[in-house]
Amino acid sequence: MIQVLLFAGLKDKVGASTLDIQEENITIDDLRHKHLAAYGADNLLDQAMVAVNEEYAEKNTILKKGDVVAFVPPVSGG
Amino acid sequence: MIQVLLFAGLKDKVGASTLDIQEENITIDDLRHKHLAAYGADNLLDQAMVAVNEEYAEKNTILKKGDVVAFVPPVSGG
Amino acid sequence: MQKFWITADPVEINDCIKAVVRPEAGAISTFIGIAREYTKGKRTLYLEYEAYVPMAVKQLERIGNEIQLKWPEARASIAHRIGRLEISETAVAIAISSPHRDEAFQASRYAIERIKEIVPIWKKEHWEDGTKWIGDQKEQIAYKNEKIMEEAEE
Amino acid sequence: MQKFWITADPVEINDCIKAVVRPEAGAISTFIGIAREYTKGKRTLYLEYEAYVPMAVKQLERIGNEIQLKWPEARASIAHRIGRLEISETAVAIAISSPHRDEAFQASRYAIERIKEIVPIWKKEHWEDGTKWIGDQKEQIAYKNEKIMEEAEE
Repeated sequence: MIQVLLFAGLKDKVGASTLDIQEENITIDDLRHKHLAAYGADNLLDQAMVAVNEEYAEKNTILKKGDVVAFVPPVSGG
Repeated sequence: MIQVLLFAGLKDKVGASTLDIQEENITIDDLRHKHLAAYGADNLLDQAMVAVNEEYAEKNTILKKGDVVAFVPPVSGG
Repeated sequence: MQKFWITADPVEINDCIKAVVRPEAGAISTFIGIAREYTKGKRTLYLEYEAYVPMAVKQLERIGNEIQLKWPEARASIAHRIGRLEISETAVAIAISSPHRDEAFQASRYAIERIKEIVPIWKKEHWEDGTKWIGDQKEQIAYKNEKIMEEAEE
Repeated sequence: MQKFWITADPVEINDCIKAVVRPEAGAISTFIGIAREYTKGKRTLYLEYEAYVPMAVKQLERIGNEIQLKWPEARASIAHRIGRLEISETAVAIAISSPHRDEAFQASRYAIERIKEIVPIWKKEHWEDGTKWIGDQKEQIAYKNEKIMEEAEE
């Protein structure tokens, strides 16, 4: 299983802050297109950075069992 | 009478923080050479800015009765 | 002592200052971001901040490390509030100590710029007529993941 | 509320911050000068500050006015301590508020530079082997009265 974390406007659009996805050995991009396309959040996902296990990662990173992948919308702290 | 104020190293050198001088209608430069030359503080006086009644002033300013003239050594606040 | 944290409680700049004061320091530069009521004439009622907390703390620590690499004598502490903030409450507090003021000013400016680039925290404006998650403030169409990762490796 | 003052009591940055917080402000930049123990390896035991108090207050107010002319949306508050200061105690505290951070950073930097130029306050170092009034830090042989007066008229 891979856990997906969503925040801010992306969380509102998808209607959930976490999604549990039964996959492994899949790239972030592939996971996104296979499992997140249905939410109508393509623009927000395009703008998001991604992090795996709390570190920024490339979108071609291969996710392993137990990984936590976060979609990080443009930040606005400060 | 004109009151002279001295600070920091200049105060230590002259040995007083205030001097009362019986003069009026005299420039700051003239007052200095006539009344302060005896203290051996020429270098410190050269380096000092001057203020009349709490505002910076030119050294050729003419002092009037009751004026307070301050010799302001290089400042080091902050 | 804790130097980088995210909290739902009020943030006090003195906690950041205490975390960086040391005998070698002669200068402390701080930056405090507070909830502004009016932006271009539009009134904000209150703000709401959300964070990916464990990652945000790591990114704050990363900024602290970057500062120490760039200005070896500088030390940083950063706290960011989450949850609901009333007008004029502190959202972020940064304190930098260093022997002299030049590095302190540079490093505190650097810290707030980096927070706005890499720390996963989001602000939601609550106006009289609606709400909005703020983002993409620099009008970048998409984030430059590669750039951020390169910088991490420097 | 008092915005510019000289005091023999401990200086608290929050007093300066409170004096400049307002609904239009989103950024506060502060600078705190603290008594440093070691300067180039030489140990300071404590510091002593003296001021020409009424004139020093006027000069701090003047700096506040200069800031408001240069950065119309910025507001300043400055407090300076006099008397004996132990290591790490605050000598000067500056707070600048403004809608956005850029002016706040610029104005706080400006404030500390101007304090070191025009405010009649002097520092005396107390070392293990002696004391010294500090001054002429920029190694100017003589002060440039004219320059300071011209700037006042700008």
